[in-house]
Amino acid sequence: MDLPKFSLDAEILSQEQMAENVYRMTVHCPQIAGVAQPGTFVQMRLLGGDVLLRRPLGIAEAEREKGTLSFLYRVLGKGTAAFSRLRPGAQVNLLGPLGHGFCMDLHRPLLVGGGMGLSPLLFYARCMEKRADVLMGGRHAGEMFWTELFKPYVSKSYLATDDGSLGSKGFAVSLLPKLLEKGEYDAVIACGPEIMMERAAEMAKAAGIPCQVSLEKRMACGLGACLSCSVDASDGTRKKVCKDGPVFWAEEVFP
Amino acid sequence: MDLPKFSLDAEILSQEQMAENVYRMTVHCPQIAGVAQPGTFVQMRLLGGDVLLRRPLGIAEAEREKGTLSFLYRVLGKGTAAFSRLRPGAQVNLLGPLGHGFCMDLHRPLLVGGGMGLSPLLFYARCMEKRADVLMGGRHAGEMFWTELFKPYVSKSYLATDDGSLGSKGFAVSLLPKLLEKGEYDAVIACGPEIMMERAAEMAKAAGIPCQVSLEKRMACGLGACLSCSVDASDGTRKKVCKDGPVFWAEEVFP
Amino acid sequence: MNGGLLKTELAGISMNTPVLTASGTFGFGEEFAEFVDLSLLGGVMVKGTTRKPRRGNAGVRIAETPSGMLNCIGLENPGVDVFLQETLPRLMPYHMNVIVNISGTTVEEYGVLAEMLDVPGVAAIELNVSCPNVKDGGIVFGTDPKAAASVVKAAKKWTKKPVILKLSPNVTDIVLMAKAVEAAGADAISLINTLLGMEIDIHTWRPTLGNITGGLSGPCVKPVALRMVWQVAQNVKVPVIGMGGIASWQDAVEFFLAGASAVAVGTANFVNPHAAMDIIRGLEAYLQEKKLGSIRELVGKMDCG
Amino acid sequence: MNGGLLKTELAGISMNTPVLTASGTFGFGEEFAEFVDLSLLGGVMVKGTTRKPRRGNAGVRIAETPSGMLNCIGLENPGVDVFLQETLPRLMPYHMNVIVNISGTTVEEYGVLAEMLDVPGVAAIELNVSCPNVKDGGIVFGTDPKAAASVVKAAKKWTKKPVILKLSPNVTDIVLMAKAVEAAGADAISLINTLLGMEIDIHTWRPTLGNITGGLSGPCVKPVALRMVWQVAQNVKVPVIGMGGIASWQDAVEFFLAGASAVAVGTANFVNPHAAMDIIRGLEAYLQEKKLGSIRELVGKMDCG
Ligand SMILES: Cc1cc2nc3c(=O)[nH]c(=O)nc-3n(C[C@H](O)[C@H](O)[C@H](O)COP(=O)(O)OP(=O)(O)OC[C@H]3O[C@@H](n4cnc5c(N)ncnc54)[C@H](O)[C@@H]3O)c2cc1C
Ligand SMILES: Cc1cc2nc3c(=O)[nH]c(=O)nc-3n(C[C@H](O)[C@H](O)[C@H](O)COP(=O)(O)OP(=O)(O)OC[C@H]3O[C@@H](n4cnc5c(N)ncnc54)[C@H](O)[C@@H]3O)c2cc1C
Ligand SMILES: Cc1cc2nc3c(=O)[nH]c(=O)nc-3n(C[C@H](O)[C@H](O)[C@H](O)COP(=O)(O)O)c2cc1C
Ligand SMILES: Cc1cc2nc3c(=O)[nH]c(=O)nc-3n(C[C@H](O)[C@H](O)[C@H](O)COP(=O)(O)O)c2cc1C
Ligand code: FES
Ligand code: FES
Repeated sequence: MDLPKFSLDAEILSQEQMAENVYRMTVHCPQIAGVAQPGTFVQMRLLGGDVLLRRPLGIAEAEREKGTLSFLYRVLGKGTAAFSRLRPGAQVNLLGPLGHGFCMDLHRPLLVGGGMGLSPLLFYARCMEKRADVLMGGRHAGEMFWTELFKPYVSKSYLATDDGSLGSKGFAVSLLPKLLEKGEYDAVIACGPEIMMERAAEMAKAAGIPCQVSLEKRMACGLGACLSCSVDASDGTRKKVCKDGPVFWAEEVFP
Repeated sequence: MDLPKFSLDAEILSQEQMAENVYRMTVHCPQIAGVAQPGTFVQMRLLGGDVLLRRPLGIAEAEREKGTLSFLYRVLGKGTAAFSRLRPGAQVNLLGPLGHGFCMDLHRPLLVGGGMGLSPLLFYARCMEKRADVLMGGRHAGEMFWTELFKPYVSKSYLATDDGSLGSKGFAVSLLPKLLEKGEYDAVIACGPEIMMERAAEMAKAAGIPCQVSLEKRMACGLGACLSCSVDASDGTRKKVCKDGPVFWAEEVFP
Repeated sequence: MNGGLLKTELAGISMNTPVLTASGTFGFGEEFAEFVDLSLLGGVMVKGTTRKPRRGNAGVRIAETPSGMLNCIGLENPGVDVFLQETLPRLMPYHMNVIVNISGTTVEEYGVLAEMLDVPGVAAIELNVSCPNVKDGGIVFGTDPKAAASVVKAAKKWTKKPVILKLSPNVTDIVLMAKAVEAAGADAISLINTLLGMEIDIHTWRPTLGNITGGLSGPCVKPVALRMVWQVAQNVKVPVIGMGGIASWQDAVEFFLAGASAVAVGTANFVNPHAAMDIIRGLEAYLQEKKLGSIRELVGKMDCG
Repeated sequence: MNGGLLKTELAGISMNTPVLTASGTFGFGEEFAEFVDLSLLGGVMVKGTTRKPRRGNAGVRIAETPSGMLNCIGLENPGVDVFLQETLPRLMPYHMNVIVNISGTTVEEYGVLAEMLDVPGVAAIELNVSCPNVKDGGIVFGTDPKAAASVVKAAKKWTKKPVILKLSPNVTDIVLMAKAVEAAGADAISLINTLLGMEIDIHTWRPTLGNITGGLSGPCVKPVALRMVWQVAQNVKVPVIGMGGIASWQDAVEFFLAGASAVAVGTANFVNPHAAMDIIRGLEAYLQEKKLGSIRELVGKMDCG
C-alpha cells in the first residue's frame, strides 16, 4: 500500500548543528507527520534559491501529536549546504512521505546503522518502543551524538568508530556475528553505506534471520516516474528505489 | 576623473517599506560611502540566490561619517523583488561607485524628478545644502513620501501627481516654465522618465540655462566593457551610460 | 475550471487544455495522479517505449546543473509488449490522452512500433528520433533531415493515429529538420528534446554520469527552446508542441506567443509535482484577465514589428 | 602567486596563467584594471573588432535568463583603425597578451583585418565566425566547415600571428567544424561562443531584445560547452581554449580535465569583476593541494575508463 503523498511548504521550527557538517532540522508538517512510516523519506525543496531539484532525506523523527518532522542530514554539496543555512521561521517544501518503510512486524530487531544511515533507524527504534537494539558505526567520536539520540528508545546499543575514539575500533559490522550468535534477534534492519549493508545481509543470512536494507540513489521525481533511481533486482526485474524501496529485503536486491 | 571603484560585501542595516513596492535599504559600506558623488550608482548583487546579473541602483544617501549608503528602489522584477526580501544582517555585494555624477559647481539648481528618479536627486539636494529647490512628480499621493525626505535639504519643493491626489494634477514638467520664468535658477538637474527629461531639457534651453539628465539603460558590467548600455550621442559618437554617464548634459544626448 | 477557454484541438486530438507533460518526466501519468487531474492535461507523453525491454544506462543517471539537470536514463522501459498488455489497460480509468513516445533502432522498427500501438486507448504516437543517451541509432534520425523524414513515413504508413515527430535541438538548422518531417507527413512537431551536455567530478576526475554525456533540460534551456519553437512555427503549417524549461504559466505564455499550439512540462514536474496544474490555472487566469476567448488567440502572436 | 605552476604556452603565446577573458565581456581589459592584474591573465580577448565602425543593435541588448543571460550587442565597435591608432597604444602599459577578436563580412575581410593587426602589441587574433547577433554574414562561416576553413586560410595567409578560430555551438557536429579549421591551419580553437536564444515579454507581446534573438551565455551553458570541449579536444591536436559558463575555479578544472589547454572567463566578469583573479588563485591552490607541478598535468585527464 502506498501512503498518501503531500507536496507542501513547511515552516522550520529549529535547526541545530549536531557535529561537524551534521544538522538536525525540525519542521512543522502535520500532514506528513501524520502518515509517515519509519524508513520512508521526503524530497525536500529549497524555495527561491539556486537549487533546482529536490533532495531526498530520510525521516528521523515524526511526532504525530505536535505535527513535526525532524531530519538529520550531513552537508555534502550545494543542496544540503543551502538547507543548513536556513533559520527557524524560513520555509522548505516537502514532498512525502515517499517509498516504503521498514517491516514493523518484528519482535526483537537489531538495527545496524552507519553514518547518516542511522537517521531513519532512529524513527524506527522509537516506534519499536525499546524492543530494538542498535549497532552504530561512525567515523569518530565527534559523530557519536547518535548514542544520546538512541538511548531513550532502544534496549541496548553497541558502537564502533573507524578510529576507535569511541566504542570498538573498526567497522560496526565486525561486531555483528557475535551479536547474532545468541539467536536473540528476529531480523537485522540495516541502513548505511552499501558495503556495510551487504555484509550485514550476509551475516544475517548466515545467522538464519531476515534482513532489510535501505538503498540510496540519486533521485529526481521521487515518485517512480523518471527512472533516475532504478536498480537491478535479484529476480532480473528493475526496481525503483524511490517507490519500490528505499527499503528492500536484502535478497530482493543483493545477489 | 573616474572615482576609485570597489566590489565588496556590505551588511544591510535596515530595510523599510516606503510605499507600495517602494523600499529603502541602508547598508554599511564605508569605502563606497567615502567617495560616492551624487548621481553615481552601484551595481548591486544578490549573494547566493537565483539572480545572476547585478542591478543598477542610484545612491540616495551616503553618510560618510557613519559609512552608510541608502538606496530607494521600486520592486519591478525578480532582482528588485529579491532585494526587498532581504532583512537587516543579510549581505549584498556592491560594485561602485560607478559612472559620473551631477555637476556640483552650481549655485541655485532646480531639481526635477519623477518616480524613482528622485532617488539620486535626494543625495544631490543634501550636498547642495538648501541651495536647491525640487520639483517632484509621482503617480499618486501614496508615493509622495519623497516630500518628507527632501524637506530638510531643499529650500522649496513643488509637486505634481498624475491623479492630482497631492500637489498639482498632471505632469511635473508642466510647472517648469513658470518656475524658470523668474530666472532664479542656474541649471535644471533632471532624473526620471526619459520623456520627462526631454521636456525638462527643452524648457531649460528655452529659459537659457543648462540642463543635466540621468539616463537609464539595462546594464551588465557597469564598467564600460560590455556595451549593453550604449546610446547615440548628439555628436555622432556612442556613449556608455554606465561609464560616460549616467549623468549627461542634455545636449550631449538629446537631439 | 471555467470550461472551454483552454480547450483546444491538435492534430485531430481534442484536448481539455493545451498543457501536456513531456516524455520521461511524468512516467505513465499514474505516478502523478495524486497531484494532477490527468484528464485536464492535453495529454501525457509517456516514457520512451522500445520494441524490446531496455535496462537503460548503468551508473549515475542524473546531475544537477545551474538551473537545469543532466540525465542519461537511456530509455529504460519494459518494452512495447508489456506496455500494451499491462500499462495501457491500467491507464484507461484516467481518461487522459495517452501519447506514446517511441524509439527505434531502425526505420522499420518505428513502423513496427507504430502498428503495434495503433490500438484504442492510444491518442497519438510521438517519434523520439533524438534521444542523446543511447548508442544504437536514434541520434542520426534526429540530426539528418532525410533520416528523420523516413522515420515519419514508416510510422505514418503503419498507423492511423496522429504522428508527432520530436526534434532534437542539437542541430545547425532546426527549420530544415522541421520542414523535412512536415513534408514526410508528420501531423505535429514537438520540440525540444534535451541538449547534449556533460559534467566532470573534480574529486574523482571522472564524468559524473554513467554514460559520460547526458541530456540537459530545465529552465536553463528555455531561451534556446523558445527560439527554436519560434523559428519552426513560422516555417511549418503543422502545429508545434513547445517544451524545454517550462516551469510557470508565464513561461508557457512565451511559448504560445512564439507559435506553439500546445506546451509540455518536463523537468518542472520533478521540482513541483503539480506544476502542470499550476500552469493550467495560471493560463486560464491570464486569458480571463486579457479578455481572450481562447488560447488560440495567443498562438504566434508575438509582435516583432 | 607561487610563480610557475600556472605558467603555460599556447600556440606560441607564453602565458603567465591559462586563464583568459572572453571577447565582449571584458572590454579592452583596461576597464577591469582595478580588479584584475591584467598581466597575470593568459590573455585578454578584446571586444570583437570589424573593418568599419559598427553601432551594434538598437533597442534592449541584454536580458537575464535562468542562470544566464542573452545579449545582442551586435558587434558595436569603433573599427580596426581606431583600435590600432587609439586603443592598442593605450593598452601597452598593461603588459598583457592582447588577443584581437575579429569579425568579417567576407572571407577577404578576415584577411585584411589579419594583415592590419599583424603589428607589435597584438599577441594573436581570434576569428569570430559565429556572432549570432549580426545579419550580414558571420553566421554561415560558423556553421559550414568549408566556409570556416576558408576564413582560417585567409587569415593565416596575411598574418604571422597565431590564429585562433572561435567555434559556434549552434551546429550539429562540432567535431567536424573543429577538424576542418585545424586542417586549414588554425593554431588553436576556442569554444564556445553563445547559443542562440530568445525571450518574449508577456506584457507587451514583443521580444525582449532589440534583435529578437540573442546569444545565451553564463553558467546555464556550461554543460554544453564542457561536452563540446571534450569532444573537440579528443579529435584535434591544436590546443583548445575552453569557455562557456565558467564562474569558479572548480568550473575551470572541469574544462582542463575535459581537454582545454586554457580557459576564458566571460559572463562571470559581470557578476564578479575579479572572477578571473579568483579563478587563478583557486587553480593554483588546487594544483598545490593535488601536488601537481603544472596545469598541463590536468589537461585532458578525465578518466572515462
Ligand atoms: C532515500 C534517501 C534518503 C536519504 N536520507 C538521508 C538522510 O536522512 N540524511 C542525510 O544526510 N542524507 C540522506 N540521503 C542522502 C542525501 O539525499 C544526499 O546527501 C543529498 O541529496 C546531497 O545533496 P547535495 O546537494 O548536498 O549534494 P550534491 O552532490 O551537490 O548533489 C548533486 C545531486 O546528486 C544527488 N546526490 C548526491 N549525493 C547523494 C546521495 N548520497 N544520495 C542520493 N543522492 C545524492 C543530489 O540529490 C543531487 O541531485 C538520503 C538519500 C536517499 C536516496
Ligand atoms: C544608473 C541607474 C540607476 C538606477 N537607479 C535606480 C534607483 O535608484 N531606484 C530604482 O528603483 N531603480 C533604479 N534603476 C532602475 C533599476 O536598475 C531597475 O528597476 C532594476 O534593474 C530592475 O531589475 P529587476 O530584476 O527587478 O527587473 P527585471 O525586469 O526582472 O530585470 C531584468 C533585467 O533588465 C534590467 N532592467 C529592467 N528594468 C530596468 C530599468 N528600468 N533600468 C535598468 N535596467 C533595467 C535589469 O537590471 C535586469 O538586467 C536605475 C537604473 C540605472 C541604469
Ligand atoms: C529524466 C528525463 C527523461 C527523459 N526521457 C525522454 C524520453 O524517454 N523520450 C523523449 O522523447 N524525451 C525524453 N526526455 C526529454 C523531455 O521529454 C523534454 O523534451 C526535455 O526534458 C525538455 O523539456 P524540460 O526542459 O521541460 O524538461 C527526458 C527528459 C528527462 C529530464
Ligand atoms: C555581452 C557579450 C558580448 C560578447 N561579444 C562577443 C564578441 O564580440 N566576439 C566573440 O567572439 N564573442 C563574444 N561573446 C561571447 C563570449 O566571448 C563567450 O564566448 C560566451 O559568452 C560564452 O562564455 P561565458 O558563458 O563565460 O560568457 C560575447 C558574450 C557576451 C555575454
Ligand atoms: S526518482 Fe524518479 S523514479 Fe525514482
Ligand atoms: S553596462 Fe557594460 S558597458 Fe555599460
